[in-house]
Amino acid sequence: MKIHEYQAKQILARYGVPIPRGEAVTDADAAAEVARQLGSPVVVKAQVPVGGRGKAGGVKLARTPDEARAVAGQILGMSIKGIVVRKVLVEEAAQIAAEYYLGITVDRAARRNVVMVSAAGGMEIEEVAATTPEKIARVWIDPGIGLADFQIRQVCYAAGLEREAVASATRFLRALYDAYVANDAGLAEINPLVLTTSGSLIATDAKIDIDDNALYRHPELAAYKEESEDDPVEAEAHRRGLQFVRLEGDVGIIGNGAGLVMSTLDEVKRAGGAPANFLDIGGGAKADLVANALEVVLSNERVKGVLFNIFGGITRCDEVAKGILEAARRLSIRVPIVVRLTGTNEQEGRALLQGTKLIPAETMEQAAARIVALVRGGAA
Amino acid sequence: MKIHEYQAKQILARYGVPIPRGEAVTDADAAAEVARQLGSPVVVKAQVPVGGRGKAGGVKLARTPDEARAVAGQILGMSIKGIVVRKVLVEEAAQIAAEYYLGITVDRAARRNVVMVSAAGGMEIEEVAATTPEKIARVWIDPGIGLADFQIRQVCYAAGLEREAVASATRFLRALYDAYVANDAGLAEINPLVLTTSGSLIATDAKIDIDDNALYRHPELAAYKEESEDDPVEAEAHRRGLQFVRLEGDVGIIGNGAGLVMSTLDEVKRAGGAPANFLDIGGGAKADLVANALEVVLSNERVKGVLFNIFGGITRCDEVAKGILEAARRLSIRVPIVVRLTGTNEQEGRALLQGTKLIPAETMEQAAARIVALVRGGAA
Amino acid sequence: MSILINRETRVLVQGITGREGTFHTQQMLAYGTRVVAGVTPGKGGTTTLDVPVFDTVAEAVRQTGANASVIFVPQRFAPDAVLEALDAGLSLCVCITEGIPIQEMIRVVHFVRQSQVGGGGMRLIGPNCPGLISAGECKIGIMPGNIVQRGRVGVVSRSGTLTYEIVDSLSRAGLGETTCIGIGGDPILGSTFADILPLFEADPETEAVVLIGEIGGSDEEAAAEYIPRMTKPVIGFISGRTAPPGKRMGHAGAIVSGGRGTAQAKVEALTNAGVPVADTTSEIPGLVRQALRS
Amino acid sequence: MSILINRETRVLVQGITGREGTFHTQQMLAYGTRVVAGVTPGKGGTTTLDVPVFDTVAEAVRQTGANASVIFVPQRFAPDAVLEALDAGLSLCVCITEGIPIQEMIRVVHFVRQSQVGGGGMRLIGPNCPGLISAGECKIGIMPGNIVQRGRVGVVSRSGTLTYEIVDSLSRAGLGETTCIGIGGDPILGSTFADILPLFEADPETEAVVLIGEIGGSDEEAAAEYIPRMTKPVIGFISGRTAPPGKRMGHAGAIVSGGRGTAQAKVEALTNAGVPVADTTSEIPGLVRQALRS
Repeated sequence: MKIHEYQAKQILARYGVPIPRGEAVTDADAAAEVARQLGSPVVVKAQVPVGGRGKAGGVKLARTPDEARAVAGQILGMSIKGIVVRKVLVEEAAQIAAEYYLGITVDRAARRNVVMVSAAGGMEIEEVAATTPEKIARVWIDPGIGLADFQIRQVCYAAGLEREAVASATRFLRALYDAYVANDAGLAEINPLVLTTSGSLIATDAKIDIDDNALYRHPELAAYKEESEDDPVEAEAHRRGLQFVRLEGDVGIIGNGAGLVMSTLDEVKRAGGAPANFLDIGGGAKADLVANALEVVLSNERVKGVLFNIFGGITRCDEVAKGILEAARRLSIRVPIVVRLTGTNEQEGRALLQGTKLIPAETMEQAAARIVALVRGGAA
Repeated sequence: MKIHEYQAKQILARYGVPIPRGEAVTDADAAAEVARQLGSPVVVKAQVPVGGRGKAGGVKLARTPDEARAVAGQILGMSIKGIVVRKVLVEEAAQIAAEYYLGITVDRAARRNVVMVSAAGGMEIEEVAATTPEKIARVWIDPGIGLADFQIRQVCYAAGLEREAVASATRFLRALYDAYVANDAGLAEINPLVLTTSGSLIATDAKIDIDDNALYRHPELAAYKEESEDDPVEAEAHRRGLQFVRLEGDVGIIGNGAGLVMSTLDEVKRAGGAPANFLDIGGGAKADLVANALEVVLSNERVKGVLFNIFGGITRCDEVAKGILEAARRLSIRVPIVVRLTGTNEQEGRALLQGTKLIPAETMEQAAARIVALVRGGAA
Repeated sequence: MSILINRETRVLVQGITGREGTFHTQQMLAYGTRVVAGVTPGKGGTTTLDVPVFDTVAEAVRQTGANASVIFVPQRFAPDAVLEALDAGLSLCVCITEGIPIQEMIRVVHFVRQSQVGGGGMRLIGPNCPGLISAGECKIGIMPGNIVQRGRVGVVSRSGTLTYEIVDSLSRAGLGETTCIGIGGDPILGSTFADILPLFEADPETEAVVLIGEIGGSDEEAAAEYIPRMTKPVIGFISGRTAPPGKRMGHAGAIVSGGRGTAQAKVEALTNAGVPVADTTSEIPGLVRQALRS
Repeated sequence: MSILINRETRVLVQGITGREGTFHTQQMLAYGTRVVAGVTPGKGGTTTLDVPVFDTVAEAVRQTGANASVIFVPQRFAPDAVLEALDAGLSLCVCITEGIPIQEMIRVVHFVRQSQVGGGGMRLIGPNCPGLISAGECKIGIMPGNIVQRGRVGVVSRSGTLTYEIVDSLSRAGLGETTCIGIGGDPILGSTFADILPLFEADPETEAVVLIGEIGGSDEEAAAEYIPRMTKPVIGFISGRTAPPGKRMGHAGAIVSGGRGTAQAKVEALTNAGVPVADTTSEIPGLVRQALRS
């Protein structure tokens, strides 16, 4: 789960990370009021859980409350990578002497959490990683020991931070790690960590991703989750227990198992089609869930055809067939649906679909070719 | 550091361990008032950080507030193993169906914490350990993993607790472990853990020892420490940074290094004497500390003679000599003092003592023989 | 022959009395698997499908000599279940449970792999995996047994149903399998491709290996470093070739992955290691046959 | 010969700029120890007693090839200092610091010993110990160097000054020492008697070993199990024979110790293992001489 910058900062502040004074607001007047209260130049920042908002014009400096009102007015309502900005964070602007990078995430290959520090923080950190990786110091955390103090010192010295900044950077990193662990984050990042002209350190941007699988033990983060769902269709799918990702094409795809669905996407693309979504109904789905899945896919108006690809293991093909028929009863379906059922109870499943408008297919390849032809042809 | 039962219960309650309702009081009327508020039969228990108080008459049942006043009056002021009872805990009496034992401590040989559970709890648990050790189930805690849930189940099932008690016993044990770890305990024990006739579990006695070396990171426990020091001489010695244990004899003993002091005790005993204390001035002691040490030892009126045994390494013999002379100036010393100085700066040290009433000795054995003869003889 | 499990494997089911646990125990028994014990705390002393149930894994092992376990307990109890299997001295644990927090698995996998230092210890398959089948001998997990035919090919996969699809096609093509393993779809796994390939390399009956990867992580790239040392042919497939790069992972993710993890990078790594990579699943049996001929 | 340290040992001082660290670095240098580096975070780039100081142990090792460290940092930083030494790949770490919480040492010693699984790793001496001296070659820690004379006896002890007392008497008796080690007085130690005795057994120059124990714990009892397998004589001494049983430790302590830990139990265990146990320190040189004659 991605959360907004201001939410990440709320979490970090609880663990003792110094953040700029400020507030997130939803309208321009409130932005001006925050700027007035702060009594200093402010930065107004679009709250969207995607990168590149700076380049998209979503981050602006304002010297006065009036300027703050004006830039907040520009940013609120703008669309960044397809996401409409509904909130801006208005906060005190920092006097920057140096920008550092602090990050903690999972290194899958090492099977450990990795801590990264660089003296070359700021927007170009990925560029730094690609061209001069030695400028990013790393330490890997032993899962039994946890992050040891000496490792924090090691990585801060190795990153070449200004010597006078090391002591407070180590406190920052400890707080960041505590926040990372306590909130089951998969990523916690401060970029930039600003060394101000007065010699103190402050987190002017922050990013935390929470492990969805761990949300059950963080009920206090549920409110963040709500706000992080920007796509109403995705939100609805997740509520119904479906793995769903919206894509750009027009062929709706439903299958059981992530790998199988991804392969189905690949086949549709090979056949010249463009998938409209990824939807995995998981293992052992009952008719009801299948019907829900079809309903979600069809709620996307771009969809011109749907492909079901089911390999029955725990999932029974007859349950899937029943689900499709149930959905067909509930909705008026005006697009072609190709159904490939194989595995557990495939005979029963196919029998149920006989005599309906649903189009059977034998293999994944045939099914993909068929739905693409139908969508291209424009008719079932 | 040993703390009182009621203090241990305060700690445990913070970690979710159910304890009987009650309060610690310092006079009989207050005891009656607590009993009245509880409105049920109560147990009145002497708060002394030593075992065997039950047999000593320090634990009594009272059915009414008047009875509570009466027994509290008997218990307050009584002496248990040399410690005067200043507080009693008055708490609701439990209806006992079964008594269990839960304990966590350090197993030095295994270099791990060990969790112990027995269905044969109560006062005779050490008897059980000696005669039927298989009745005490144990699991050792991997320092990297911590106490795993399965281990709690394992030890509870292995101990043969009533099946219906296992689920809540596991919660008890988790809470006990959390309290143990979070407070740097060396021992945390619930004995008995009472299964009441109504089927619930409650900790009717509790014991926690805190690692003195870890007190620096538990400032909230400082108040407990004050109350745990029953011997004013020991308390004074500890305040002055001296390792001190009061013993029963009349030969005061001061040395540097625990092993050397223990050996000096052994030698005095072999020579027919009886040590009055163990006092280790540690490494590198300055004159001031040495003077303090002598002062503390002499504050014990039983002391009829003092033996200094110093092997100079970091500790310099001349510093020790200066300290003894300083103390001699401050106090009027009326008992013989035998001084054995060897190692770093021994010449300088011995020179300083020449011409004083202090009695030099060459070896530890000679020093021990000399002081014992002097104390026995009754004169220097 | 086969790898990891065979006719002699004595299987214990952790969470045997749950809905999933009972259903799949039935399926495993029907396949001929020797399910010798179940564990559900508080249900010790009962039986499920005539299998004796114990309160703890340690007790079950003591009483039945179980040496492998399969875990069907819910998300929040699964990490502890793996540690319990480890503590009880089992040599194999298959964790079917999905949705375990990644930080839990980092810890658990660390301790499991620590047990393997210097040989011995426990091997963990999963979590979030379908389990494994040694054709005609033993099935642990949830793979449908009917698609597996005794044969010459070892299959190792990060997917579930996609594996069934491919195994089915191998069986229909008359190639058949030795052992089919789903190592799981999570970011942190007990066993990786690089852990399983040497077992197939050492198995006399396995003549070729099909490796089914997908986007994300770098397990396929790590496997590609080992494959050139193998004497047996490996045929690859990577799903997710057309998946969009996904929403942004933050800088840290990009720094750590350093360009690995895309389908393209994986196909390239495998191709450089001499592995024929199929474009579609239907090509796989043909590529296997071809590799076996040469 | 000697054990653990010799002329070649390259010593790093953790906490070199502190009062104790600087004082004992001077003493070690005076003894001829090759102190090649010091570490104090924030003081990297400076020197102390002409020894270069680094911010981290890893950097110090990289620059100077140090292979052993001695720790003089305060109580609350010492556990981390040991882990830093471990991480930097040192083969020996001597922790002088006293007063470390026992729960910290349980963790630290666990990880240190884990590094030794399968050979290699780091050996920890201490904490709360005086360190060690290989006579005439190298001194690490705070033992007074002047009492040690090159000779035939290995000394291993849980005490500090009591060790000096005994070493001094061995030197005066003309027996002399190979290596003298104080393993420390804390309940949880990096190395125990049973860890050190095999090193003396393997050292060609050591002809006898003096083991100086004290009440508490069961390290002496554990040593007594190993000693019968040694070819060299061991002479024992136990201090605290007349110590009172101490204030009550609670039931748990009594259950765990199970009667071990008293001076009587230790003397008995050693005696049963064929070890002559001295009644007073002054008897020790005689017993050693006797053992060497027979």
